[in-house]
Amino acid sequence: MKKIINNPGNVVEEAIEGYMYAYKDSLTKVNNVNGIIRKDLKDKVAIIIGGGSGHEPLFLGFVGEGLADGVAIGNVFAAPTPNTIQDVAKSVDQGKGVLFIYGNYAGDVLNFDMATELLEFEEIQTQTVLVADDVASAPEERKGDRRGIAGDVVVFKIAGAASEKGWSLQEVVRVTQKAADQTFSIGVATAPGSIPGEEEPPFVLGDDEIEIGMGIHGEPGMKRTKLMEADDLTDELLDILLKESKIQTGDEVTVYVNGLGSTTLLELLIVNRRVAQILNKKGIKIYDMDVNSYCTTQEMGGFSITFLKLDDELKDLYDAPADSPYYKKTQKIGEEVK
Amino acid sequence: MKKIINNPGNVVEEAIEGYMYAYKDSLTKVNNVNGIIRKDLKDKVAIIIGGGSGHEPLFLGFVGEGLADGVAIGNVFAAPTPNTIQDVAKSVDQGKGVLFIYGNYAGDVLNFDMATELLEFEEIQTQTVLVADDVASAPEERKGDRRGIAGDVVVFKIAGAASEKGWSLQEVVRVTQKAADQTFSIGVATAPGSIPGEEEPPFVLGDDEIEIGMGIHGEPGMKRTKLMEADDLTDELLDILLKESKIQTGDEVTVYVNGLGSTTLLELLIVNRRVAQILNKKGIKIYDMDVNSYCTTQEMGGFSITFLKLDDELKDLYDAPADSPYYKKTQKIGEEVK
Amino acid sequence: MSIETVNSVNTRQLKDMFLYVGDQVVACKPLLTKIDSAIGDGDHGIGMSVGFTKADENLKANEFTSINDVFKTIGMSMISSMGGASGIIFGTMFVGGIKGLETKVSLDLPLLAGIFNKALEAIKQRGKADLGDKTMIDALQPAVEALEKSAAANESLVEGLRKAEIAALQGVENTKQYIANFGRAKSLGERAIGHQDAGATTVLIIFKSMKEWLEGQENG
Amino acid sequence: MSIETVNSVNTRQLKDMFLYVGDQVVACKPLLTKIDSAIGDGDHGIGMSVGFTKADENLKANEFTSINDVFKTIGMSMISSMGGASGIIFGTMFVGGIKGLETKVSLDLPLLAGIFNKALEAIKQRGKADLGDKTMIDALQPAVEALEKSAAANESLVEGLRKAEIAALQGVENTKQYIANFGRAKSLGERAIGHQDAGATTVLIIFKSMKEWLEGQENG
Ligand SMILES: Nc1ncnc2c1ncn2[C@@H]1O[C@H](COP(=O)(O)OP(=O)(O)O)[C@@H](O)[C@H]1O
Ligand SMILES: Nc1ncnc2c1ncn2[C@@H]1O[C@H](COP(=O)(O)OP(=O)(O)O)[C@@H](O)[C@H]1O
Ligand SMILES: [Mg+2]
Ligand SMILES: [Mg+2]
Ligand SMILES: [Mg+2]
Ligand SMILES: [Mg+2]
Repeated sequence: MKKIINNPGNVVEEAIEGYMYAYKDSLTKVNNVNGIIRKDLKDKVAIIIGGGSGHEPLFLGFVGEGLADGVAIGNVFAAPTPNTIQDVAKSVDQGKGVLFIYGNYAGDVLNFDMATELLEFEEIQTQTVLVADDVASAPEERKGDRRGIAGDVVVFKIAGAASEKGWSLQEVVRVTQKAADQTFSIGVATAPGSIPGEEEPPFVLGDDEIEIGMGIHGEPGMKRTKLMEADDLTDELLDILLKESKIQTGDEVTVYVNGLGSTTLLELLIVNRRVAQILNKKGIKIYDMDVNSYCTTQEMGGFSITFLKLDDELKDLYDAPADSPYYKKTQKIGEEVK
Repeated sequence: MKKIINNPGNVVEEAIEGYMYAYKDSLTKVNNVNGIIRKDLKDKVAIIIGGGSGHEPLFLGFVGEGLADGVAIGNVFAAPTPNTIQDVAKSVDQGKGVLFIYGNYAGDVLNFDMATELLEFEEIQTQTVLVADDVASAPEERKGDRRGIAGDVVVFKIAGAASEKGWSLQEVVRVTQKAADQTFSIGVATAPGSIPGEEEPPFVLGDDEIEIGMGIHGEPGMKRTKLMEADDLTDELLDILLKESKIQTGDEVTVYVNGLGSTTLLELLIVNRRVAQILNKKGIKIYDMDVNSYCTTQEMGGFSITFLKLDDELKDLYDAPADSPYYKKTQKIGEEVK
Repeated sequence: MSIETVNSVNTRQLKDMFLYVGDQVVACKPLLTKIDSAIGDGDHGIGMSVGFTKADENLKANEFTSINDVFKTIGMSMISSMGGASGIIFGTMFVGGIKGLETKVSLDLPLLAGIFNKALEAIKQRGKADLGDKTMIDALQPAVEALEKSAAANESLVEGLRKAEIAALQGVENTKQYIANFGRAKSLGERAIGHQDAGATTVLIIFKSMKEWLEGQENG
Repeated sequence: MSIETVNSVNTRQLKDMFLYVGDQVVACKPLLTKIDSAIGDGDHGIGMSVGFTKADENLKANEFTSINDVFKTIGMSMISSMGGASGIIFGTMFVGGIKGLETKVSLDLPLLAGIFNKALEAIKQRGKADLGDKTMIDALQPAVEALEKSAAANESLVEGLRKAEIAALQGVENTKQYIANFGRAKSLGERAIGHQDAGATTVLIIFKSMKEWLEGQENG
C-alpha cells in the first residue's frame, strides 16, 4: 500500500500538527498529549470524544460549537491513553462535569475508565455514554457487546447540542443515552484498509467477495457473499437494520450513509437513493439524510447505513447549529434560532 | 474494481436521485436533464458550474448559498451536454446574466460554447470564466492550455460570494477571473481511479511509482518517480507550485490540500503540516487552509495542493458565508456580518 | 435489392445503414475504451455507445421523410446525450453538413461527399483542430477527400466508401506519429506518439460500416 | 556473574533483563502483527513495540533504587504511550503487582511469583476476562501458577521461568481452541477457533525472554 507518510511511527502526531495548522483559529492543542480542545469553551457541561486514529475525520474532526469540546486521540486503531483523556478532560472542565462519548470497544472502555479513576482524584465529575450502534456485531440480547461505528457522529451531535443549551450533566447524559439507544447501523466491506507503514492488509476479501456486517477494524461480520448490485445490497442491509432496530411505519429517522474510505460519493449517493425509496415505501419518515465519509478505516472499501430514530426532543437537538472542521450545520437564513 | 452500483449506464442518474432525496429541501432537479439548481434563487447574477461526473463532490456538491446557483452534470468524465447547460441556465436566470465557471477541458469548452449559442437565441446573457489552475499541464507561456482541477472550488467560492453581494455580471466576471488567474494547483497520483462498470483501470502505475503532475483523468504529468516520504514529496510539489505561481515572501494565500479519492485525511493532514511549515519558513502568509477531498477521481490515490493568492477584495469574498451540501462556511458567532 | 452496384440510398435505407453503423460502433466499445485509455481518459467507447444508442432509439422511434432528418436525428441524439468533446464533434459530423441543405430524399456519392465536407469544416470551426493535431479530423479529412475524388470520377457510392475507408485507415495510422494538440491527450507531448487517436478510430469504424452495409445490400 | 544458578536479580539486573525482554518483543512485531491480523485489527505488534520502546527509553534515562520502580516505570510507560486494550492490560501486568508492595532491591522467585500473581488479579478486575476467554490471561495465569509451584519447591529463579515459559506456551496453544469473549476478536465467534491469541503470545515472549536473559547470565 502506497501511503503518503513520513516515519510510520509519527503519523498521528504529524497529522495532528497538520490539523492544528489548518484550524488553529478555533482549536487548541493540549500540551504533551494527543488531545485537541475548542478555543471558545463555554460555561457548560464538557463533551469529550475520542478513540483510535485511522478513522478520520472521526474523531478529531468533530470538535467545535454544538459538538465536542475536546477529543482524546489514540494511535492508529488504538484507544487513547488514560493520561491523554485525563489531560483533555482537565483542559475543558468548567466545573459542570464532563461527558465521555466513544465507541464501545474494550480498549476504549479500559482507557476511559482508568482516566475516570484518575479524574476522581482531581474531583472532576465524569459520566460516560457508549455508542454501540453496529447491529451486526452482536444480537439484541447482547446489545452491550455491540461495537460503535459511524453512529458515533450523530450521538456527538445530540450531546453537543444538549450541552450547548446549558443543560445539567444529568440531563445531557439522559438525552445522549437516549440518542445512543436509538442509533443503529450496519456496514458492508468490499476491500481492506491498511495500517500506515504495514505492507499487508489486515484482512483479505476475494475478487468478487464482500462481507456484510464487517466492523471498521476488519472485525468479522455476519456473512461473506458475492458482490451484488447496489440496490440488492442496500435491500439486504436494510432488512437487517430495520429488523434489529425495530424501526417501523410511522417512525421518523435521520439517515447517515457513510463511506468507509475508498467507496466514492457517487456510489454512496446511489445507495442513498435506494434507502430513501425503501423508507418511503415502508412509510418511515425521513427527517434528514447525510451522505458522507465521516467514519473511515483508511482506504477500506464499503459503507455503512445509520438510522437515528427521532422524537421531538432529539429533532430539536439535531437541528441545532454545529460548526466543527468536518461537520457543520448551518442555521438557515430566516429560520428561527431555537 | 468492486463498485457499489447498479447498471453502469445509470450511475449518474441514480446518484443524482440519491442526492436529491438528501437535499430536496434546498435544491431542485431540473426536468429531463442532469441539472440541479438552488431553491431559494435570488435576484442576482446566476452562477452555473458544471463538468463530468466521477469527481464528487465536485460539481454537484457546491450548489447553494454563496456558491453556485445551478450545476450542469455530465456523464462520468464527460462534459455536460449543451441542452443540459441550456436548461440549467434558463432555470436560474433572473435577467441579470449567467456566469459559467468550469474547468478548462476541450469537451467542456465545446459544450458550454454551444450552450452559449443556444442561449443567445433566448436572449440570456452569458459569460464564461475557465479554471485553469493545474500548473503541471502546460508551461506559463501556454497558460490557456492548463487544465482545471481542485482550484475549481475556490473560484466557485469567490464567484458565489460576489454574485451574492448583488454585483453586476461584469463585476462578478472581473473578480472571478481575477480569482481564477490567481489560483494555482499541482497534483500527484499514486494509484488509478476507475470508470464505474469498466474492469481495467485507465492507467497503471508501478508498485512503488507515483506520477507528479498527473491530471484528474489520468492525463500524464511531469514525471514518474519512486514513492517518497510525504515531506519530500510535498517539498517537490511546492517547489513547482511556487515557481509557477510566482507566489513569494509577503504574499498571502489560502491553501487547499485536496485528496483524489483513496488518499486518506490522515495523509492529507501530514501533507498540510509540511505545506504550512514551508510557507511559514518562506514568509508566505497563510490566510486559511482547507484539507478535504473536494475534487476526486473515483478511488484514485494521490492529492493536489492549491493556492489562491489573496488581496483584500478576494479575502472579503472568501470569508463570506456559504452553505452547500459539501462546502459550508459559517459566520462565527459575534463576527461582524460583512 | 439487386446485385447491381448501389449508387444511391433512399431515406429508409439511409436509416437502416446508420442503424447498422451504430451497432458496429457499439460493438467496438471495448476497443475504443482501450485506445482512449492509453492516452486519454478511457471514456470514448462509452461516449460513442451512449450517442449511437440514443441515435438508434430515435431512429427506430420515428419515420423519416428526408435524408436531412436522418442526419439531423443522429447528430442531435449525440449532442444531447453524450457530452464530452466527442458529443459535439461527432454530433457535428452529422448535423454540420446538412445545415442550409435543401430537403433531399436520396443520397448519392456527390451528396455524401458534400455533406461530410461541410461537416468537416464545421468540426474544424467548432473544435479549432486541424490535420495533424491527432484528432478524428486526421481520419475524416482524408476520407472526405477520397469521397470527393471518387465522386469526381463518377464512381459508385459503395466504391466511394471503399476508398474513404482506406483513406480513413491511413489517417488513423498517421495519428500514431502525431503528438496531440487537442483533447485530453494534449498534455501528453511526445508520450502520445505510437498511440492511435480514439476519435479517428471511430471515424474509420463509421466509414467501414457504411461500406459493409452497402456491400451487404449488393450481395443480398 | 558466575556459572552458578541465578537465584535472584538486583535492581540494576532487573532493568537489564527487561531491556532485553523489550528488544525481543519489538523484534517479534511482525509475528504479533500477523497473529492480530488474523482475528483482531492487526495492531498488537505495533502497540507492544510502542510500549516497550517507551519503557526502554524511560529505563535507560533513569537510575533505579528499587525493583518496584523498575516495574512501575515499565507499566506506566505502557499505559501512557500505547493506548488500546493492551496498553492497560500489559501496563497492569507490570504495575498491578507492586501496588502496596514494600520497597525491594532484589527479586527472587517467590517475589516474582507474588508480583505477577497480584498483577493477574488486577488484570482480571480491570478487563473482566478470565481463563478461557482467549486473552493474554490464558498464558499469564498458567505461567503464574508455574512460578508459584516452582517457588514452593524451592527451585531457582531461572528454573521457575523455564517452567513459566512452558506453561505459557501451553496456554497459547490452548487459546487456539477458544472463541474470544473480549477484545476485537469477540465478534468472531467460531471463526476465531484455530487462531492463537496475540496478547497471550506476547506473554509467552516476555517469559521466554526473561529466562533467556537469565540463562545468558549463567553461561556468561
Ligand atoms: N477539438 C477537437 N477537434 C476534433 N476532434 C476532437 C477535438 N477534441 C477531441 N477530439 C476527438 O475526440 C476524441 C475524444 O473523445 P472522448 O474521449 O469521447 O472525449 P473526452 O476527450 O472529452 O474524454 C479524441 O480522440 C479526438 O479524436
Ligand atoms: N479484557 C481483556 N483482558 C485481558 N486481555 C485482553 C482483554 N482485552 C484484550 N486483551 C488482550 O489484548 C490483546 C489485543 O491487544 P491489542 O491488539 O494491542 O489491542 P486492541 O484489541 O485494542 O487492538 C488480545 O490479544 C488480548 O490478549
Ligand atoms: Mg487496536
Ligand atoms: Mg472524457
Ligand atoms: Mg475520453
Ligand atoms: Mg489489535
